[in-house]
Amino acid sequence: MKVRILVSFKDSVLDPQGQTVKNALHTLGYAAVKDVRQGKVFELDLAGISRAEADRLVPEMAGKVLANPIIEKFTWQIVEE
Amino acid sequence: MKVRILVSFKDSVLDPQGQTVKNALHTLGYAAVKDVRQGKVFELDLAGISRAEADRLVPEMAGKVLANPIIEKFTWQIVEE
Amino acid sequence: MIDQRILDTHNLTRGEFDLIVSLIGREPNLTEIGVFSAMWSEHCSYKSSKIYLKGLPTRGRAVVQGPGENAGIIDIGGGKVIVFKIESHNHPSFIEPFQGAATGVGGILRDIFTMGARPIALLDSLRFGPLESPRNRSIMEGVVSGISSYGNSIGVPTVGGEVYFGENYALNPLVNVFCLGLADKDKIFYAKAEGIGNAVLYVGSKTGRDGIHGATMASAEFGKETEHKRPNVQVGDPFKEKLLVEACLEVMDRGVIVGIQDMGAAGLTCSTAEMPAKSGTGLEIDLDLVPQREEGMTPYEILLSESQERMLIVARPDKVAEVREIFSKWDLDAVEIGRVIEGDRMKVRFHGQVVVDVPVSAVVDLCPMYRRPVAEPAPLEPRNVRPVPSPGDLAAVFRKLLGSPTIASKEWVFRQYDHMVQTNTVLLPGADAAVLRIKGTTRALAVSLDGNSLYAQLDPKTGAAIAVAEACRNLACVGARPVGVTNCLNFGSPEKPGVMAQFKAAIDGITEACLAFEIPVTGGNVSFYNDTEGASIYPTPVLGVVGLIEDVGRVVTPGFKGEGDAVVLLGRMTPELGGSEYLKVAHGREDGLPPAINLAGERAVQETCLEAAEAGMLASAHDLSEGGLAVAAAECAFAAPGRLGCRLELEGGIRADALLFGEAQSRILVTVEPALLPALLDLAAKRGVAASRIGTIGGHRIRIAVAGAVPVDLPVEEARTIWSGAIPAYFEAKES
Amino acid sequence: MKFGVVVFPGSNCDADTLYAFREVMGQPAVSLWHKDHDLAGVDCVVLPGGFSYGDYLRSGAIARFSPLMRDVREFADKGGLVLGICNGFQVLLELGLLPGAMLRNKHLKFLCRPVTLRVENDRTRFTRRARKERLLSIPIAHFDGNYYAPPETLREIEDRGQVAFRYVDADGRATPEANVNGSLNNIAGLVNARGNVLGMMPHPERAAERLLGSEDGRVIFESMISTL
Ligand SMILES: Nc1ncnc2c1ncn2[C@@H]1O[C@H](COP(=O)(O)OP(=O)(O)O)[C@@H](O)[C@H]1O
Ligand SMILES: [Mg+2]
Repeated sequence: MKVRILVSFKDSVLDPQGQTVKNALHTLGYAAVKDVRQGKVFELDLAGISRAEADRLVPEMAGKVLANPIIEKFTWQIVEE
Repeated sequence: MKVRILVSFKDSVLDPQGQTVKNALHTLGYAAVKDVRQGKVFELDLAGISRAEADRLVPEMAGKVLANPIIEKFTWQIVEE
Repeated sequence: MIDQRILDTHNLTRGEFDLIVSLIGREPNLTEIGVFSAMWSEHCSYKSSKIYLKGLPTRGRAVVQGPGENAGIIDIGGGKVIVFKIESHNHPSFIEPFQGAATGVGGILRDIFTMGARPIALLDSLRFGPLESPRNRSIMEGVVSGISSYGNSIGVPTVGGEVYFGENYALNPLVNVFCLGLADKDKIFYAKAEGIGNAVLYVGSKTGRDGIHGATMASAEFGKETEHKRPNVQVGDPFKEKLLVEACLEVMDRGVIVGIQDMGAAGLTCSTAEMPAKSGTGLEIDLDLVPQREEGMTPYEILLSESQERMLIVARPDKVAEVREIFSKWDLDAVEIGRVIEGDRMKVRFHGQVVVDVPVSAVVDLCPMYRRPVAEPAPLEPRNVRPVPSPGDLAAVFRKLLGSPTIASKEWVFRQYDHMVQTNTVLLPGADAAVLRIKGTTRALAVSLDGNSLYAQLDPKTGAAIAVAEACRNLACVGARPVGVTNCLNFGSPEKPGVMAQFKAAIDGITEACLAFEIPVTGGNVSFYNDTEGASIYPTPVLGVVGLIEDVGRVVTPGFKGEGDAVVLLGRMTPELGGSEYLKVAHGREDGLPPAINLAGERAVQETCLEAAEAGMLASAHDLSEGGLAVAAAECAFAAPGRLGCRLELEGGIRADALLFGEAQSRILVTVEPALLPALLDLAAKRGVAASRIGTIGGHRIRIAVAGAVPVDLPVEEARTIWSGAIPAYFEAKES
Repeated sequence: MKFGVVVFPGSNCDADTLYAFREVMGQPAVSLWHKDHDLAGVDCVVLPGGFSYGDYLRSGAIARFSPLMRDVREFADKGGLVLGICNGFQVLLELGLLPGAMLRNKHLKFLCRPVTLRVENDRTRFTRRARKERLLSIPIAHFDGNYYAPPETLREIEDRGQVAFRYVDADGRATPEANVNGSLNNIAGLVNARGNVLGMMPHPERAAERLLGSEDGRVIFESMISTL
């Protein structure tokens, strides 16, 4: 099973990287870009576990290791059964 | 319109960050994790452009700026009209 | 209505509230309560410590600016001044180690460049819980990478520091960061808001809801409920700060501004109140004009936000365009948010309404100062009351000490720091003090940070005095004369009489030592409330001393230089073992009394070393500290080219463990070519300093004989492997 | 020979590099602002180390769009001498003036330390004053110095002798242990096919004075000066 976890700063937290990317895109003339938030994506290959186990394990791993709950939030989905 | 662009290493490129995350997860007992790839995610707020323009602009920005085609690949999707 | 609950959440007492009411002549609104709460917090007002800090010696011929400004300033001649300061970022670094430490670096840098100085060096003093615990490891890893990410990016070298480990820091790590800047004497800037009608400009990052109540948080004890304070963590943006450094130094260099102040603790509130307070003026700002990152922010939030990388500037109206132009060159906006007004008022508008209207002096200067209850100083243990059993295998103890994280090589840490950028670093981390040449001159600056909290726990006054003495001794070892001191006093809650007793004693110790060395204290920082779940950290005074070297060609390094050189010990051997790393590592004890210090004797030893260094006599010099003579000798061998070892022979008369590992103060291990030995011994004799040849450089082993036996005899390479591998081993084990 | 050191927002070795050329090597040198379109008549363009744009997207990724980079590309296309140090090397890779890309250091930590380099090709305009196989001690300070190129590109680079320096041990062997950041083939520095553009991760400007520990970086500057 393949799962994808997206980790990004909470909305209220400053995202200097996203801001810098936005400014760069503006300089290049992409005026339509109003905001950019940058985050991390993790793709995990999981083996030998059930859907139900994934439902329990993935958020646990994400909250403990992949994201820093103090400043980050995460979402996840199964991309391949 | 909100679009999400995922940038990750090409399969041929070694991903030491992903490896480190995998090791960390193993140390914590998450044995089901067979592989981890780490990448970046960009969420762009676009204003004042049509779907067709987005279809043209987003891959252009991603290919030119957000990803380095020598080592990275990208996918993108519209997450909010 | 302001009720008790509001006062509690703002850490204000009923008495303080009543005082506010009488100062402003009415009941304050919530925003005003926020303003007072932040400015009257321990962190900003020093209300518990000020009466004691006043006793520190702050005068000196070269002092341009003593305590009270963003940083201290010392005149070093030639039209140049140095600007330096140390700051703590302990609480934020516990909550989020990476960002907490990173923003700590950002904060101290702003204190330096806001005065017109270009930051030229950073040093960091760190305390963590033992590395056996994964949590402590991850705090250390986060803190070190946070410091590295910010300092490296902004291009200020991190050239030294110290790292200690102790159980008492597990839930309250300490992150103290020191910064040194260099400026032209005629281009110093202050936080002034002079000139009625002058414009007030906001520059840097937009304001978000970050770290609201950071100042009050740093002034409160940690409990379980700290969790809810977490969303306020600030994220550092070193790139933005790099732009700010360049733009601010440019406007100052061109002389187009009147005054400037960074927004640190208590954010916009602090700068809006402090700038006019210094100039006897008032300030009026309109919050609608403040650049904001989030929507719907209240005046309370805008005023108290601790978003990073922001500055407040006062400029003449006819210069505003020029200021704007310079900032825009660096892709920064300078936004006019208000002006300097007549009278002692801080006036804040929001959506057309006046939301704060209070006397500047009340906010800045009239916070009540406390003489908190001070316990009788804890009775000191009598010297050596509990006998220390002989450890038997001294060779094994030696290995154990080399591998103790507090003594082991800190290369794992400083390799992550760019310590060379700006191309001034003459002595890299690893020497007794960092040395930076001053381009365009033959002179150099040296800096050392020191503090042994176990000593301070056992005897706060002696421990603090030793911290000053050791920092100066480190400078003497590289050939630098101390010119100024800054200090970071990390203590538990001032509301505990026992803590106040420690604090008072530590100040006494620092005062005595600074008087003995004739060096002024130019500033510092007090970090109270380092308590978690009721337990206080050991009192941890960290001293930062800056010194001057007239001839950079005469810098002395710790590494042994030549086969056959004579090894000389300056200073006396004593049987003291209390508070030593040896006692802790070999016997599991943290007791006894720290080594005694005789300040006049200490100074004589340092003067001897300095004179010999300035005469070009010394091949190497290294002070004795944790781990004593055996560890010091080993460190000199590690720093030597080609793994050069030594053969030392010590007379008996004192127990062998004390000879090898005791931490008696006022000792320096130097080496000289044999022909220069008589001259060196003469020099020492003239100052009444004990000096004796204890051995010779040679071979590739560290060999120490004591009264005929040879308790230490280890190949340099083997010893080095233990010493350099100890800290990495904790982290690699985790990675595999 | 007149040198021009480009200043990007976030560059932090620009002043050091100017100092090395002017005060240490005694050459005329000016700084070039990234927003300008003016190379000020220099004979050599230097892209210095630092963290242009904070290295936020990827090292060098945003700086390469600076207006001045068009002029630098033209200058290089005409055979002008271009040196990229550390972040400057990363910018050259992003610009495509040199092949390949940089990944994070293999241990995922910033690394600041002296390294030993072996001169691989002494016929370039940057190394002609050195001898092939000569060992140089020059410091590195970077997070993203792990050189990568696709296999066919790597083969070409090697076949054409484009590798200028490799990370080696004290005995001059290009071992895995000496490969501090994990670069393919221990590559520390690279020239383009034409030989007028050099990118290197180590900082020669930090190794130009005995006082700072090493003078080995000077041979690179001396080589460049000798070509004009
Ligand atoms: N946190 C740190 N950051 C940078 N350098 C450090 C750090 N900790 C220790 N060092 C360096 O390691 C060396 C040894 O430190 P330490 O054992 O505390 O020295 P000493 O006992 O002589 O004061 C010093 O040169 C110091 O600058
Ligand atoms: Mg020391």
